[in-house]
Amino acid sequence: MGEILAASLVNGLLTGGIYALVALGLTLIYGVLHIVNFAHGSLLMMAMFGTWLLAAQLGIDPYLALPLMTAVMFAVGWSLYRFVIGRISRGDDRAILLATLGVAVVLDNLALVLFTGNTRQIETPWTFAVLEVGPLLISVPKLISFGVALILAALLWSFMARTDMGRAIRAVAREPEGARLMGIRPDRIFALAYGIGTALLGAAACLLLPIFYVSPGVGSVFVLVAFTIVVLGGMGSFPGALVGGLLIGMTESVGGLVLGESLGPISISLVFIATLLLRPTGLFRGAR
Amino acid sequence: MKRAIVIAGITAVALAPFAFNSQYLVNIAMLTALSAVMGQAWNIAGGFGQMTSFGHAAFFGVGAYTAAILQTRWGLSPWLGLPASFVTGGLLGGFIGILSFRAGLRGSYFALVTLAFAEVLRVLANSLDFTRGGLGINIPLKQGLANFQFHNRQSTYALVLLMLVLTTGVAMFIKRGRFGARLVAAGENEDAASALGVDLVRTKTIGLATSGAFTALAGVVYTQTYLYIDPSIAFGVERSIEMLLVAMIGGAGTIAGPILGAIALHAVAETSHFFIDAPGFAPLLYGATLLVIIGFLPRGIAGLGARWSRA
Amino acid sequence: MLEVRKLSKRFGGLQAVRDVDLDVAAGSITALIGPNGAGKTTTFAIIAGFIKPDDGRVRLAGQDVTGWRPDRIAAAGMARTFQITQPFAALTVAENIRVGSYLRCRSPAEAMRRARSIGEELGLGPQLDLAAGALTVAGRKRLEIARAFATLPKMLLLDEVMAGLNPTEINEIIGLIRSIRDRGVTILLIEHVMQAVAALSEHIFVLAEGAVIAQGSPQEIANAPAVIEAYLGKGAAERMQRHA
Amino acid sequence: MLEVRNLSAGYGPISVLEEISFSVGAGEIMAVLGANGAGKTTLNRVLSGLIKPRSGSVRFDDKDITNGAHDAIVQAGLIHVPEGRKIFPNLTVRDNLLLGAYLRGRAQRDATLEEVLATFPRLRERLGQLAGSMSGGEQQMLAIGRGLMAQPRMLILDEPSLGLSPLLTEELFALIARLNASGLTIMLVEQNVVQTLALATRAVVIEHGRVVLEGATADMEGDERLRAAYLGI
Repeated sequence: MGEILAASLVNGLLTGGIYALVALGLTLIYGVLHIVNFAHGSLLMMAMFGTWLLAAQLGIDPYLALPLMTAVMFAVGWSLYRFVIGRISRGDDRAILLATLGVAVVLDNLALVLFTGNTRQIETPWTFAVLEVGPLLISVPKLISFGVALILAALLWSFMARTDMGRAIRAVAREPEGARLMGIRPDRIFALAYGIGTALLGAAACLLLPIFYVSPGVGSVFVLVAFTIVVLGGMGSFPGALVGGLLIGMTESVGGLVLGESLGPISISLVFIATLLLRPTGLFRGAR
Repeated sequence: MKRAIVIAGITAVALAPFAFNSQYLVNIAMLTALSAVMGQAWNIAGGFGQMTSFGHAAFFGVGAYTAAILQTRWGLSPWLGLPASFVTGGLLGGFIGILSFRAGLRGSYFALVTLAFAEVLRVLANSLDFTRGGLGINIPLKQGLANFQFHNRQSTYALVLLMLVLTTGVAMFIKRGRFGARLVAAGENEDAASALGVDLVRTKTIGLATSGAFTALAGVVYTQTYLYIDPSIAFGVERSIEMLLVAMIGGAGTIAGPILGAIALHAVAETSHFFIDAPGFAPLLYGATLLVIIGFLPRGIAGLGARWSRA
Repeated sequence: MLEVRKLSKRFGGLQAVRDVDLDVAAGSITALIGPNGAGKTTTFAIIAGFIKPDDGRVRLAGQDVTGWRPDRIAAAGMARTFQITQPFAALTVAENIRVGSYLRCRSPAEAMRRARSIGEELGLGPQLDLAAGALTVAGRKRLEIARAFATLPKMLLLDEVMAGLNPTEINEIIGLIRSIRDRGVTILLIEHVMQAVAALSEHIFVLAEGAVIAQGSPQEIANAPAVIEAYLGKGAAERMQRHA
Repeated sequence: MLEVRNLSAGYGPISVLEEISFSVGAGEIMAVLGANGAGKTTLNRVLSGLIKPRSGSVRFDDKDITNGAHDAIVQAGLIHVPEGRKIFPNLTVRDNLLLGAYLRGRAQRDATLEEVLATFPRLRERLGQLAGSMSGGEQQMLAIGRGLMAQPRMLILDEPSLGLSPLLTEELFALIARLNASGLTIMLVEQNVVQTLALATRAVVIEHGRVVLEGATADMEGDERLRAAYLGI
């Protein structure tokens, strides 16, 4: 039992790395724009289909496609905010919420029209590769995705901490008027932040594809998980998203082990509801 | 005079399906009316009280399962399912409302928590023996009025129409009364409302419970019509989104909105087949319509109507 | 009517309100003034139940209402307006006022009758059936007062109801506040428009940096050195004296 | 250096400024006085391009900036240090200062930072600290320092003494005098009338969105109209 639990924890931790990446994008968008981005899962799904097309049609390995998909998804996110979400919502909270929901509905069903509801997978040479560490069998692609996710999180962190753009994003998040007085244009920063949040999904898609299937509904698998992480870690908190991602990865894995496959997913939703009701500021109150 | 014409028009549209020969068309009319019932129920919470729920499927599903379990497990008359579901839907609304509003959740946070509650119920329904898990529940075919199963769609349509009239009447009554005014005030501006003596938690919770109760009724009709219910049909996100779309596109907070929204949505669905006949195309258009409405017609189709009638 | 004792509130490092004592006599018009950031609005928010105090008590007509929810305080007979007007935009002007009337009246028709009559009385007659969002600033200020007045309060807290109005409008509002007082409602107001404060109030409390620094009649306040210093800066009173 | 002609502005149905005219000459300290709600902050927001005026014109350095975008105005060197400071509480002091030079490029940034830190030695001690955790006086220093990082040709200081103790206020006013002596044009918006009059060369007094008094500060002290504009009694 101890070994199974350990295996389950490790497995959950590794999956948690990708969750953290998805949640980092969501928390960035929330922290800066103060909007709950319901389109997040759908954008991830879109990126996964993009990666799948590259792999299945052109034979490009998902890991090699990572830089390309990240760039493409940045462009997608930036334009989406600039031309759709920002434009039609005019800063009204409920309108933004519904606009991101509308985008999600459009994207999910566009995928359904283009690709039908079938699930698709690709097989890379390392899909089933495992590494033996003591008594544990560790999936190589999960290990890779965990490592790359941490590297990307570190890159994002230093971008936010060290560059003028990163500083401007953090500044606009808390004090948009003060930022304007420095000559910063918040509307551009908003599109930039939405673009970066979406770009992370491009990377996450490439890391996910070797180990996960893709279908038009796959976004909803991740979206509630990502929201849970973001709420648990504290909306807008970077370390919160990272630690929350790992915690939720393990919670899900152990939940599945203890509660069984069909009841397991309830653990995520319960953590989510409990956090919202009992500690809506999350574990890392005020951290940023 | 103008009023008389409007009433005559509405009556004609509502009664037309009884003259249809095609069961296909009657079925569309029935589904449209059912969407309108759900939209109207969503509207009581999401429109009047601005509680933008993303998880109203929770109420629909609880209604559907209450009715299904009552008759398959305990052999009770499906007609009893209506009041029973009304109660369970209302209780669930009260439960979610008290928890959420005491914790001060609103806006996106409220949307998220409702979504999560629906998901919890879906997972539970999917894994408990009580609900027969992922297999879902089959209602034995036994047609007859006493059994709430009709062999022609006209009868179902008549029932749903009655339900729509009832829900709309209740919505109208609420909107015109003291409770509705305070619900609208709480939705518009919590501080101002509470300064005028509105108990926010109580008002919003009752609003959500009422909304949940009427949504649950739609779940019963669904079960009795299709004689089958499973966790994703009952609690899936698509169901929640459908109600929200109907109300938002038609015009949240107005009485005519959800009805107009349901008609618009089903008109789009039926005509879209002629262009691209693929699953997903109609909902794709719904999503696009929602974006257009938010961007250009924030008060929905009903808002457009109000503009015309003033012109 | 209103008795505030030792009221205190901290926000992080900032002592927003410190040991504030206020007494408002029944049937009076009392003003709370002070420079920007003095803690006036926070004091109001605590009295009306929107912020819980760290310390201190609030009594309304002898009843301890400290820490009550705003709606309970409204029901107990104290209504407030907001500095930034908050109309319910989806409702008409009359419907806005009716939300206030509903506190003491269950029947929609009767509540509407009362709301319209209060609206007429407070000079909103021609606008009663307009959308509340369409009102001018002066109209919105009147609506704020009308809505609060419709709850039939014993005591009314008015937060800067004259800000942004022109002198003619200010004079009208002064008359309106007096007429409300003459109907037996005790009034406490925060105001920056000093002419209005001097003209209206019988008693003035001056708040600076969260504490009451002076109180008295308008005449006493105008000549109190502490007040002149609070408004015009250190050494001002002395220099004024010298020039006079 | 700054020419304001017949400027009117407001929010929605509210009219705040009505036909305001005044000018600020190069190298002077111009005080803008007036009670709360007189329209001072709105004036600053129009000047720095945060809101658009209804009518009238603003010229800075003989260029029309009436409807200029806020970033273009910063680029031109008219820097507004706002009321309430509006520093970035979640950023370090250093990052706050660096953002002051957002439009100035990196070339001279380090040199400017050195100058600013020489002016505010206390900020140097706190470079790595989060700005939100500093005291009110230090935050005010930071707000001004951040404004200086933009290499201003003219600085608008909006209520810099708000919430400061008398001692800190005196320190602040001494600093403003030094900045002015080094050649910076300053428009000082203040409630602290007496000290402001002692510091500034000229002043305008605004009441209900209109200019009621303009002239040399020496003539204003003890003027009943000034007292009336503040106390109204």
